[in-house]
Amino acid sequence: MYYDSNTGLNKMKRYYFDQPTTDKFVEFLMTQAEVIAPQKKGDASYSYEVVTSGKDIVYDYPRTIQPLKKYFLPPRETLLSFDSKNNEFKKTDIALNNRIFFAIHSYEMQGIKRLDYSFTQGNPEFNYLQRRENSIFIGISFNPDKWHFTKSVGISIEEVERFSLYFEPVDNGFLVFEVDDTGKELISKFGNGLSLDASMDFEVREKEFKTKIKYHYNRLPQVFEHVYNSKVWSDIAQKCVGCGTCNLLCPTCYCFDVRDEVELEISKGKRERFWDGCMLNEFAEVAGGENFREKLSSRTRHRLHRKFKYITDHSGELHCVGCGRCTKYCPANISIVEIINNLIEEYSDHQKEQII
Amino acid sequence: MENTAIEKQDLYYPMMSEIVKVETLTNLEKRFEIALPDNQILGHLPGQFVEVSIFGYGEAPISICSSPTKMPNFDLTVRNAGKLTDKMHSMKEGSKIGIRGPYGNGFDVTKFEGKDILFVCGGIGLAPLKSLIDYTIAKRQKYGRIIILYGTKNPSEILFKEDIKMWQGSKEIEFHMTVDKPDEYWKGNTGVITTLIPPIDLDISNTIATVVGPPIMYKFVIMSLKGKRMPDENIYLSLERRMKCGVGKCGHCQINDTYVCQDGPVFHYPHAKQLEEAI
Amino acid sequence: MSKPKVAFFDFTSCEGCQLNKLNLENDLLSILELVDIVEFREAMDDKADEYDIAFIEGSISTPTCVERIHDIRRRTKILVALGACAVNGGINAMKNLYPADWVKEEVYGEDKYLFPSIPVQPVSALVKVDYEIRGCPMSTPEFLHVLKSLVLGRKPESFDYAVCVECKLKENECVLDKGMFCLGPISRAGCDAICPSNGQYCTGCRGLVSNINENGAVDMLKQHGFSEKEALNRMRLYCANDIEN
Amino acid sequence: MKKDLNINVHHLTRVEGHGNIVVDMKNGVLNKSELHIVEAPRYFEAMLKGRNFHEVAITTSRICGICSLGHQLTSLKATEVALGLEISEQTEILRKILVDGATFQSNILHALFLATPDFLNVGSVFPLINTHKEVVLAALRLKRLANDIGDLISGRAIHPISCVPGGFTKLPTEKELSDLKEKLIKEGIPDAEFAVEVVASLADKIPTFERETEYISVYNDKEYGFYDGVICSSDSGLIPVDNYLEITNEFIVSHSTSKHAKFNRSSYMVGALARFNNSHKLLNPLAQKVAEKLGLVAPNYNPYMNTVAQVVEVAHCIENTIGLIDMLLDRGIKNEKPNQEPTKYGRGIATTEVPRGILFHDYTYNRKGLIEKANCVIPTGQNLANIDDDMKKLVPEIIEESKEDITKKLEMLVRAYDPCISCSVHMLEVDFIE
Repeated sequence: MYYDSNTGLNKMKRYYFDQPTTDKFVEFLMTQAEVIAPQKKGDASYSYEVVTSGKDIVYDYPRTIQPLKKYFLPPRETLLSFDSKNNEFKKTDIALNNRIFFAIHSYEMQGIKRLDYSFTQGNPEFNYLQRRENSIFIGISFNPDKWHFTKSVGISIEEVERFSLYFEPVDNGFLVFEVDDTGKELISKFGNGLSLDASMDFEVREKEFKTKIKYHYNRLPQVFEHVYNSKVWSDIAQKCVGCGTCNLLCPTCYCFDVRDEVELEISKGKRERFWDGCMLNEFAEVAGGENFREKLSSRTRHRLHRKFKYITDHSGELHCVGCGRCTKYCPANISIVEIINNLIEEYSDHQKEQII
Repeated sequence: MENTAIEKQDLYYPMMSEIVKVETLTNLEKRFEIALPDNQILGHLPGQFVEVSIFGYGEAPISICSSPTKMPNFDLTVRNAGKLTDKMHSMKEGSKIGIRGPYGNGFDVTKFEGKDILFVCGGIGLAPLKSLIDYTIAKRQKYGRIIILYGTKNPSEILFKEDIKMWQGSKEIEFHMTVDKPDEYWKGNTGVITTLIPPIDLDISNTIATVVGPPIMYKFVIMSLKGKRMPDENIYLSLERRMKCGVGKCGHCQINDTYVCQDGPVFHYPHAKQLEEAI
Repeated sequence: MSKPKVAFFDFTSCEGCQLNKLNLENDLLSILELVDIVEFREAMDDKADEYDIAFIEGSISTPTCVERIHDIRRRTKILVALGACAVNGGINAMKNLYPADWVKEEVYGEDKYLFPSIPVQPVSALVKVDYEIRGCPMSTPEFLHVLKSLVLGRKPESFDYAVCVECKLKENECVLDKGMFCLGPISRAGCDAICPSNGQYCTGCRGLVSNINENGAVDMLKQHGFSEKEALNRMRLYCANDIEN
Repeated sequence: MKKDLNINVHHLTRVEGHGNIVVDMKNGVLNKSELHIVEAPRYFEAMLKGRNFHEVAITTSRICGICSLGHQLTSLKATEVALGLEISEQTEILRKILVDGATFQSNILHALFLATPDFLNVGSVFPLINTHKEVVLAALRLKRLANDIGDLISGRAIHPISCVPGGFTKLPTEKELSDLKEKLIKEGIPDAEFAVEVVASLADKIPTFERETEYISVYNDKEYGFYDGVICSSDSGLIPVDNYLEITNEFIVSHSTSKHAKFNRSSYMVGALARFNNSHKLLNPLAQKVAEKLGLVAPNYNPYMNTVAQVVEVAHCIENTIGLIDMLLDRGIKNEKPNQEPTKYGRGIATTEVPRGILFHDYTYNRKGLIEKANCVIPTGQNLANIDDDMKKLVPEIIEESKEDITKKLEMLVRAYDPCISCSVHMLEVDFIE
C-alpha cells in the first residue's frame, strides 16, 4: 500500500539535528556498531561503504552504484572449503556483527524487503538470513532525478517501513523521526541534551518524479498477463547488447552461479558462489549445450516478468523498486520505464480493440 | 513417505556418501549405487533427483534411477557429459561423493494406482523413469498394465540390458523398443520412438503416460499420444534444466514462473503446456 | 599419478604471456611441485619429444609457424591457446586489415621480399585447440585455474559473458559514463575487469562475447559519441578477424 | 689450427624471441658469423596507421611483453610531443618510478634467471631450485618486488594500464607508496646485496673478451639517463633527440627480420654497459659501491660485462625509487586527471632508456588525431650489427677451443646483450650453418 507520508511521519516523535549534532550522532553510531553509509566513489558515483570518518558520508546522493544487497548476498562468497583427500569440508563462518546502515533511501530498504521474501520463501537460506540479523537501518529522504520512478511502483520517498529512524533534510540540518523502538533506544542513548522538537511544523513537500509509468502500479501485473508475445521484446533486443548490467545492479536480482576452485595444493579448495544474471549468454544453457533462452528478446522478457509478474503473483508486491539503476547504467540507454510504457500502450490498444 | 535425510541438511552442504557399486552400462553410462552416511535412507519419490558433488569438480543434478522400495541405498545412472560426470566415471567402489537431496517434484505414485501406465523413454530418459518402472513392478498388484516403450539412437546406447531381458521375458510387462540407427546385429524395430506408439492398443481413459527423453523428443511423442486421443491430464513428463542449486534459489532452471528444481522435474503436462519456454 | 609434462611455445607475439608466468614468483615453486616443465625456450635450454599439456603463445603468421604448430600438436595430448594472439590473432591480426604488400613495404621498403609472411591466424585455424586462455596479456589467475583444472583432469571454466559483469561486481564507476570509450559491454570477461578497475577503458583484448548483437553494439557506441567508423575500428584492435563488416 | 667450423644454433634459448647463431669458417677464412633473426615480422608501424592517440601506446606496448613499459612510456612521450600535451611533475615522477621498476625487473630476470645458469653450467634456473635454493628464492623475491612497483603505479607490470597520454587514470595512495618504500628498504636492498654477492662469486666465469665500440645511450646531466634526456655517443658527444635518424641509420640485411643500425663505425652498442660507460658518474651511492665490488670500471669494453652493469643498475633503481617515493610523499598525491586535450597535431619524437638500451618512437598525427606515420627503433635492433662484429672478432680468438665451448661462448655473448627479439622485429636464435 502506498504510504501516506504526511500522516505517517506526523505521528512520530521528531528531533532537530543541526549538522554538528548529526556529525556527533554518526560518531555515536560508530561506537555502537559498524556504520555503513553512502560515500563518494570515483568522480560522480556513490557507493555504500564502511564509515571510517563521518566526513565521508554523502547525505544528498542520488543512488549508489550497487544496492545494499552486497552486504547480505556478497558478489563472491565462499560456501564451503574442502579437503578432497580426506573428504572433509567446512562451512563458512558468517560473522554476526551488528551493523547500522545509515542514510538509506526508501526504495533501497524496499529492495531488501523483496530479497528477504526471496530468501525466506520456499527453502530459507541460512547464509543470507544470518547476514541480515543484527542490522539497523536509518533512512533518509532523497530528491528524485530523471531515473528514479519509485512512486510509480508504489514506494513513496517517505516510506519508513523497516527503518528505525528517518532523516528529513531541513535548513542547516535534519528532522529526525523516531520510527521504531530501536530508533527510540538509539536516540535516548545518544540523547544527552536533545530535546523533543515539535516546534517545527512538518509537512512533506510532494516531490515531482520526472519518470513515470503510465498505469497505476496495481494494474501492472494485469498488463503482464497479456504481453508475453509482445513485439516490444524484439524491439528492445535490437538495442540490447546483453551485458547484464541491469541484472548485476538490480536490488532485487539474486540469481547466482556456483564454482569449485582448488589451490595449487589441489586437494584443497573452495566452493564459491557468484552473482549471475538471466540476461547473460549461458544462463539457461544445459549440460547438453541447449540454450533455452538464447535470444536477447526472451531474456529481457524473462527479466521483466520476474520483476512484475512471476514473483509478484506469489508475494503480492512488485519486485521492481524504481531505483532506476538498470536504466541509468545501461550502456545502450534502454529504459525500463519506456519498456513498460510501451507494453502498456500495446496492452491498452489491444483492450480497446477487444471492446470494439 | 518420509524425507528422512533432507531434514538434517543445510541448503548447500552435501552429505558425504559412498559409492558402493559401479556398473558399466554403455560406453557413456555407468550406474552407481550410493550409500548415505549412517545408513540413512534417502526417502525419495520416483522422478526426484539429487545434487551430486565432487570437490574440485562442482555439483550436478542427477536423477535417481532406483525405486524407493530399494533400501537403504539408491542408484544413479550417470552419463559422462561434463567435468563432474567425467570424474565420477573414474571413481571406484569405496570413493566418496557428496549428496544433497532428494529434490524436486516426483511422480505421484498414489494417483497412478489402478491405472495402466505407459512409459515412453528416449535414450538416457530411461534412467529417471526406471525409478518409477521398478516401483510399479515392486507394487505390481496396485497398477494395471505396464507398457514400456524405449528408443535409443543406436544399439550401443541401450541401458539396463539385464532389466530389459527381464521385462521382455515377463508376462506382466509389455516392452517394446526401437533404435534409430541399427547396426548389423540388430534384429528389432528401427525408427524413432514415435513409431512404437500407433500400434499399441490403449485404454486411453485409464492410461497414464510418462515421457522422458531429450528435449527434441517431447513435441513429437505428445503429438502421437494426442493422435491416440490421449487427454492432456493423463500425460506426465520430466524436463531437463540447469538445476544448479536444487533448492529454488539460483534461478538457472526457471521456466517462466516455475522452478524446475522445485515444481519439476516431473510436470503434469497441462502445467508444462502453459510454460511457453518449456518444450 | 606422475606429474604432467608441460611445455610452452611461442609464435608471433610479444611473449608477455610467457613472461607473466615467470611473474608467478610466489607460486612458481608450487607449480613445479604440480607439473614438470619440460620445454620453455624463453627460460630454459631443455627440449622434450612429448608433452601432456602444451601452451601455445602467439599467432600463426609465417610458413615456418605452420609447420611448427602441426609438429607440436602431434606431440601433445592437450593443447591450450594462451593469450589473445593465439586465441584469435590478437593485435597482430590488424595486419590482415591492409593489403599484404603495402604492410611489408611500409616497414621493409624495397627489401620486403626478404621475409615471407602470411595472413595472421589464430592457432585454432590450423590445429585443434582444446582450451583457450584469453587476454592480452593472459591473466595469471586464469592460467593457474586452467593448469590446476587440467591437472585435476577437469574442463576449466570459461567466460562467455561481458566484462561489464565483473566490473559491476567490483562496483567500478562506469567508464562510458565518464565520457570515455569502452568495449566492456561486449567483450569477454575473465580479466576481473582489470582495465576499468584502473580507470582505463576496456579494449576488448579477450575478444567479443559469442552471440553478440553487433549492430546494437555499434549503436551503443554511437550513442556515447563515437562514430560508426571509430567504433568498428576500435573493436578491431583485438578482433580484426572477428568483426565482419 | 682448425680450418673449418660450422655452427648453427637454432632458436637460441633463454632470450626473448627467436634467433639463430650462424658461424661458417672454411679453410681458416671466416665467411659468416651472424646472429640470424627469424622471429616473424610484426609490422607494427603499419598497424599503427589510422589509430587514434588513445590506442597508440596500448598497441605499441604489445611490441614486447618484456619491454612493454618502456614502449608504453616512449610512445606516450612521443604522442605528447606531437599533440602538445603537457604533463605534471607528479606524472613525471610516477613515470620515473615505473622506468626504475621495469629496469629493475628486467635486469633481475636476465642476470639471475637467464644468464646465471650459464655460469653454473645448467640449462635453466629450475635445477638451481635444488642446488641454490636461497639464491633462487632471493631472486624470486626481487622480481616480485620489482613487479610490485609496476603493479602499483600502472595497474599491471606487463602491458601497463593506467599510464595514458597526459597522465594516469588511477593514482597510488600515499599509504601504498609508503608501504612499497618500506618493502624496498627492508627486503629489496638486503636481497639485492645478496644477489651482488652471488654475482661477485661468479665473476671469474665471465669470459674475458674486449672490443671497443661506440656506446650510445640517453644522457641527462641531472640524473642517470633513463626516463629522458639527449642522445649521447661515446664517439661524438651529445646529439638532440630529433636527430635520431642520423644515428640509427637503419638498414636491412637478409639474415634478419629486424633492421640493423650503425653510426660512426660499422656498429654501435646500446644497453646497460653503454649507459654505464656514458653515465657512470651519475649512479647513486649504492650503485657506485656495487660497481666497485663487482670490478666494473668505466670505460669497459667487454660485452659480457653487460650483465654485470645490469646488476649495478638494479641497485641504482632500488635506491632511486626510494628517493622518488619520498619526493611524492613530501608533495602529497594530488588527484590529477590526465591531460588529453591536444593543442596541436604534428610530429613527435621521443626517447627513453629501456632495459636493453635506447629506444625511439617517432609519430606523425594528422589533424583528426590519427597516426599518419610511425617509426620505432628498438635497442636490440641497434645492437645486432654490434653482435655480428663481436662474433667476427671473437671466433678467431677462440678457434682453438672445442666446438661446444665455442658454441657456448657465442650463446653467452648473444645472451649478454639480453636481446629482445620480439621487440626488434617488432626479434633471437643462433644458427651455426652446416
